[in-house]
Amino acid sequence: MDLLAVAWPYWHQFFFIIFATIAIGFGFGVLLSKNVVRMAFYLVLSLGSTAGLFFLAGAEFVGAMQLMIYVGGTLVLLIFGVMLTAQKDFINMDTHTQDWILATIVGGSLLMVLLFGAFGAEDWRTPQDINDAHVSATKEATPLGLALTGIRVDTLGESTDAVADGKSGYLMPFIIVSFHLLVVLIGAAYMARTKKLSHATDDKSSRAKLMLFKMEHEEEPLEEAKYVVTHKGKSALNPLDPNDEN
Amino acid sequence: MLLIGTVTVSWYLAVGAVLFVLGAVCMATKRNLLGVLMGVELVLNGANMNFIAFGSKVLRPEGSLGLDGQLIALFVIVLAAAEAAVALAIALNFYNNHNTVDVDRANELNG
Amino acid sequence: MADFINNIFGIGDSWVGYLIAALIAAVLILHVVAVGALLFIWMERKISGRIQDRLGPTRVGGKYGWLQTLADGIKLIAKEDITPDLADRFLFKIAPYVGLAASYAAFIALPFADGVVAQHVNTAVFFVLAVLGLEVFSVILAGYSSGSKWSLFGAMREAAQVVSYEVPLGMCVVVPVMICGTMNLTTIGNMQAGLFTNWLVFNDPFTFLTAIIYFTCATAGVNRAPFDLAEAESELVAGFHTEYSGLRWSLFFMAEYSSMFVVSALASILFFGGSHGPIPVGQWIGETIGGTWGLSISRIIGVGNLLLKGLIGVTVMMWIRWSFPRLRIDQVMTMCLKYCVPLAALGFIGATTWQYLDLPTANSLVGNPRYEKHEMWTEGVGVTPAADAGPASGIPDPEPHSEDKTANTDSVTVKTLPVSVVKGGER
Amino acid sequence: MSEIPLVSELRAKFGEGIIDVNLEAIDEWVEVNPSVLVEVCQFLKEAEGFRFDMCNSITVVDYLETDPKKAAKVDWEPHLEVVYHLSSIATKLTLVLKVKIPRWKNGVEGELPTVPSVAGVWATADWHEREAYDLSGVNFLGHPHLKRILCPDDWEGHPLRKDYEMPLEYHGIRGR
Amino acid sequence: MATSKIDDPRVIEFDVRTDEMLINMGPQHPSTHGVLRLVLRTDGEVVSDVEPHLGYLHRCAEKIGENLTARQWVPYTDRMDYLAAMNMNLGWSLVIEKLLEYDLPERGRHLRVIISEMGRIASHLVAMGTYGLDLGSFTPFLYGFREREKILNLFEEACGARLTYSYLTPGGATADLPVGWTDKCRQFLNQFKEVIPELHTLLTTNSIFVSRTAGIGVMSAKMAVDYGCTGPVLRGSGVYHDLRFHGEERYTEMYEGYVFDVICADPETGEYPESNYEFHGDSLDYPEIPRQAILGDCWHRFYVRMLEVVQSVRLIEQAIEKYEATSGDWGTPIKLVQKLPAKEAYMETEAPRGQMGFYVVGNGDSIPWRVRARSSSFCNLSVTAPLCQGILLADIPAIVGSLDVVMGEIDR
Repeated sequence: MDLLAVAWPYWHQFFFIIFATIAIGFGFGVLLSKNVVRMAFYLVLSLGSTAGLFFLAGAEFVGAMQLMIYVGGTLVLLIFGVMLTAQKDFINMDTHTQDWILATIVGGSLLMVLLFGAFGAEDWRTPQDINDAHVSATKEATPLGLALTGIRVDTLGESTDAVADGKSGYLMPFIIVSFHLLVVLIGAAYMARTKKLSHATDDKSSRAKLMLFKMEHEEEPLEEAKYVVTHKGKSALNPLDPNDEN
Repeated sequence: MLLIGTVTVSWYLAVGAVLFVLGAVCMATKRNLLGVLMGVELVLNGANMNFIAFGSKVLRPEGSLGLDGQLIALFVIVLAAAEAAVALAIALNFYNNHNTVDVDRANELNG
Repeated sequence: MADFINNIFGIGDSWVGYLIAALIAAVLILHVVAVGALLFIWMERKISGRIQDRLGPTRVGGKYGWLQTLADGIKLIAKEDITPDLADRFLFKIAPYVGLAASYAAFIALPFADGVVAQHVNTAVFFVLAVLGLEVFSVILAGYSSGSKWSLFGAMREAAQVVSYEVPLGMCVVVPVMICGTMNLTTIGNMQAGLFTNWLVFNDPFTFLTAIIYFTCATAGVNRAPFDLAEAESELVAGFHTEYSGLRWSLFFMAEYSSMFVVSALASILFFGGSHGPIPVGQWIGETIGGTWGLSISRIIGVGNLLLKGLIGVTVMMWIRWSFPRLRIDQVMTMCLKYCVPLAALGFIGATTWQYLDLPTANSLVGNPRYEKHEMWTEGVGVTPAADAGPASGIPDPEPHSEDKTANTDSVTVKTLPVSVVKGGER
Repeated sequence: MSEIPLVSELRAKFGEGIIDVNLEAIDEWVEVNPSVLVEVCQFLKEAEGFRFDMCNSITVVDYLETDPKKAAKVDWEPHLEVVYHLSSIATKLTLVLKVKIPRWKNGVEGELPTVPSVAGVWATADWHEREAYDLSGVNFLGHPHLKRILCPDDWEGHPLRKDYEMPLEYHGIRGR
Repeated sequence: MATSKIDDPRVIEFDVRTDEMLINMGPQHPSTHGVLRLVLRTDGEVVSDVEPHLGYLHRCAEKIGENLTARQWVPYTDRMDYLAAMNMNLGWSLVIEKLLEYDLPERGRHLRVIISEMGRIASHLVAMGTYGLDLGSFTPFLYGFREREKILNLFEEACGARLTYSYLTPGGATADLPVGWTDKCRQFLNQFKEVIPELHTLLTTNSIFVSRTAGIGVMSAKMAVDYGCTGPVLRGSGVYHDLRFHGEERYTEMYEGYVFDVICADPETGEYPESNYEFHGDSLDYPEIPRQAILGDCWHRFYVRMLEVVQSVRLIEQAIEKYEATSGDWGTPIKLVQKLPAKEAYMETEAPRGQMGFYVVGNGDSIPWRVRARSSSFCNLSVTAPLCQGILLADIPAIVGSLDVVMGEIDR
């Protein structure tokens, strides 16, 4: 019972409208909201519904990936938003009016152009009839993984010159991207590294306090800690000298 | 439910376009560094939407990009994550040095 | 099921059937979430009581106090819903629903048995993990919007913890995916049919290690003790839900308990045979009876199996919670980055090599083929279970290992090739 | 009583500082002049063979008979006694120091009498002195942060004084 | 020894410069043992400064003591350390007896040993349980309370009260132990000995517990003495000092002829005294000291308490025999209006939480001129501020709990 395959138009329209509305609406939320944390929250919802659109379009793997990675990324954004804007004056940073006007003009015109392009092409407007095989063929995750390792299973059936057309997998970009990620990892860790000296000498730093505190109190144990007393504790002013007894 | 006819690639492109523009405007207007980052994320999403739409066999079985669309979208997502990481690191340093995340104050070269 | 309903109504290929089917599925899952939460909270009380020489609830609803949670739920609904003045009202009010929605959505792709699943997602494993990851948002939003410093602490801890534990969790999940060559949970579960020796946890020592690490990381992911730093009641007063009360407060716990069940069920599907019991009783019954009835009966048994395994997982989590102190935040991080991640990587590499070298698994040691052919009994049945409906499922028809991939690239269809390429094992 | 080593040492070291030595009391005590109190305590803490390294408690006793009939009978003038109970972990000895001070600084009602603070000698004296200041109204000079510890910061008076009057109301709470 | 911990897990450095914030921990906080209020200055998770605020439970018991006779004030001592009320009674009784120069008959001394050591066990059980609670494990709490309930039952049989006993009074006790009480006490001890290893398994040797407490809040012996810490807190730092051995004559003679150890690690070797104590044939050997533990950290304080429980069991068993062997009077309580001589007396006893001192000044009247209670928790708590610098937020319950303070005793 593949909801996408059968009863196709109803469900597709239904979910498409829902997801598109959420995505665009919360996109506007991101744009208009001033509070960083709220912005991040709206962004998450917008991205999530975008992932829903991906699911609709049959790209399940990409949708799930979008959820996982973008959500993780925006999660970090959220945390930083909270962390860096602990002071209240940063949470609300309003924009100058002229910026608004300029951006609206430019953005509106850009939107016009893009929409015109989107609906311009005849081929894109006209719907095509699709069948079950088409739907589930794209929903296979394994060809993606194979393509990343350089094997294009979806073109195997076709004439072999399809392979000659350069559609022979994405092994090289995959490796490049992975190296890129590694570099980014190291670079980010380096940029956000600890400024040891400046902090250790900073009086407010707890490290400094701890060192200082330990320096004060790192002690040899009391030398007479196990001083064996033969007399019970008694007043030092007791006429008979305590030293007589031991 | 029947506002629009059968959903075609164009509608996906339209959503992508709107997201893209929203992100662009967000980048332009926000003064908060993190807000700018979020704008970038939106823009990348809008672009991704196009790839997915073109690559989707569900929407147009004939003449679709096939797997390539999804693959490129994957690369975009991964690179976006990387970009976010670097940008956050920059934001962090910027904050450490300037004690603010207002990009309008980022007018010096000595980070 | 939709066809079934349509047949009943005699409306051929109408969308009404799908609407009803979707609604039924949604309601069923909602029951798993809500009733499950009731059951788990009651279980938690009884288990903790027994661990601590107490009885736990005994009065409400008969001898075992099994209605105690319901009574508390009514009490919570009756309680006042307080919003602190300093709170960011919108986020504060919406946060609990985010968490509940996330853990509820995770059930969509979770197959309870072969074909008993709300929506087939071929990348179900990935989907479930991603959606569960959304749950952390509710905690962070709640902690931030409460306007209380303790809540903020809880949110920050939760964020750090979950973000870092996603890494080993993902690595552990990749291992069964790699062995089975698919991300479809139904398929992964079905590949472990037959004797319990066919379960992936017994596949090789590395999968065993991976299963343990998965469970640890899952416990941390749903922040249960000893990783419940977000609501460390002895340090942060109640962590992220300090300021919550009444129904919203209880929603957090519904989310927590249902996500506990999700990760446990995921563990049982990935490592512990999914809906297949240690002994394939359901299969035998299905084969003997045959037909649709056999299929449905075996499915029911399968659902029972999965629920039982999930319950066992949840029980283990409770057992751990009530016998250990809580870790410190830096120790949690150390455990994740210094132990879980390397061990998960080791398990992944080891399992890969094991598959590559075609070393014996527990199943082959007891004399069965390396992977039993498990869906034969559903073939010939009129209704094909959705698990292998069309090419969507990653399970190809069985073929001897001797035919290598290059030989029959032309003949082999798209669906079978990748699996045998990835697995390279005899099927 | 010169055969007691500690007393002889003390007398040798601070001649006039040691005002009185009472050996008949249950806990024999030494009365010290406030001016040399800190030096005496420092010496006692390091004195070889004694090493009073722990200050058990600091108590202020208010000697004031409010009842005039009894006041006629008592043999002492109204005054405060600050009692230091010292003991030694090392030698297991104990010692009682006493400092006698007037109830009010140069007789002015409300001006707290002053005693040098020994918080520098024993860290534990810090809180004990805060408590003594809070409850008995003795101003310990040189104390790092002398403020009320048990009573609220805006509390009036010092409860353990004999002439202390419970306030009629405190922030709307009825007192008497 | 604190030097070896300079690079310990507690030292965390920041990569983001965040602002410090002031947080109010208490007076209504799950893990501040009553109404203690700590004002924390934290930098993220790291606490850079702690300031305790007291007085939320202040009842001015000393002022009340200036208006009551010596025996009338006994119930007020109950309310000080309400978890070890018997030991509070004992301290007050002893100081009054010292003032009156009254000597207790032998039977009464053994009775007092039994009662006070039972109180010590009960108090340490609560300390153990609440410490587990502070570290997030709930089960030991109930295990400890289960045993404590049995002790309270015995106390109830002896004096009729379960929490505030007023049983030991100046001059002896309000009544002799009821018939058959000692047998029940023996029964309790026998089954309690089997529980002790359980408690060790639950907490002392639990690896998470060790990692939470070992090396945390290290207090050197000198610092402990300087801040006037007493009792298990002092001995946990390796200071060999226990008033039951080294106290005044009047107190130590209570324990004459008793065989028991002062639980205190040798500062040089870090070794604890051998468990030369046998029950059920085999000797009850103490659990291993974990590698991470440093002398004077939270784990050692906890460990000392756990071992002292065993010593108390030893003492009680001996005391029961002596008590049954000796016949005669257990001491006659002083009259309700007993005139106190115009002298002053100060006396310290080894209460479960440290040295509880009482100071009483008489003026020939039946009402003491001045009463002073030197609280052990008061001094133990004063070390919180220096100990809690530069630690993680989660360590504060660990440290405060290891000091095991009772606010009723601090605020008085």
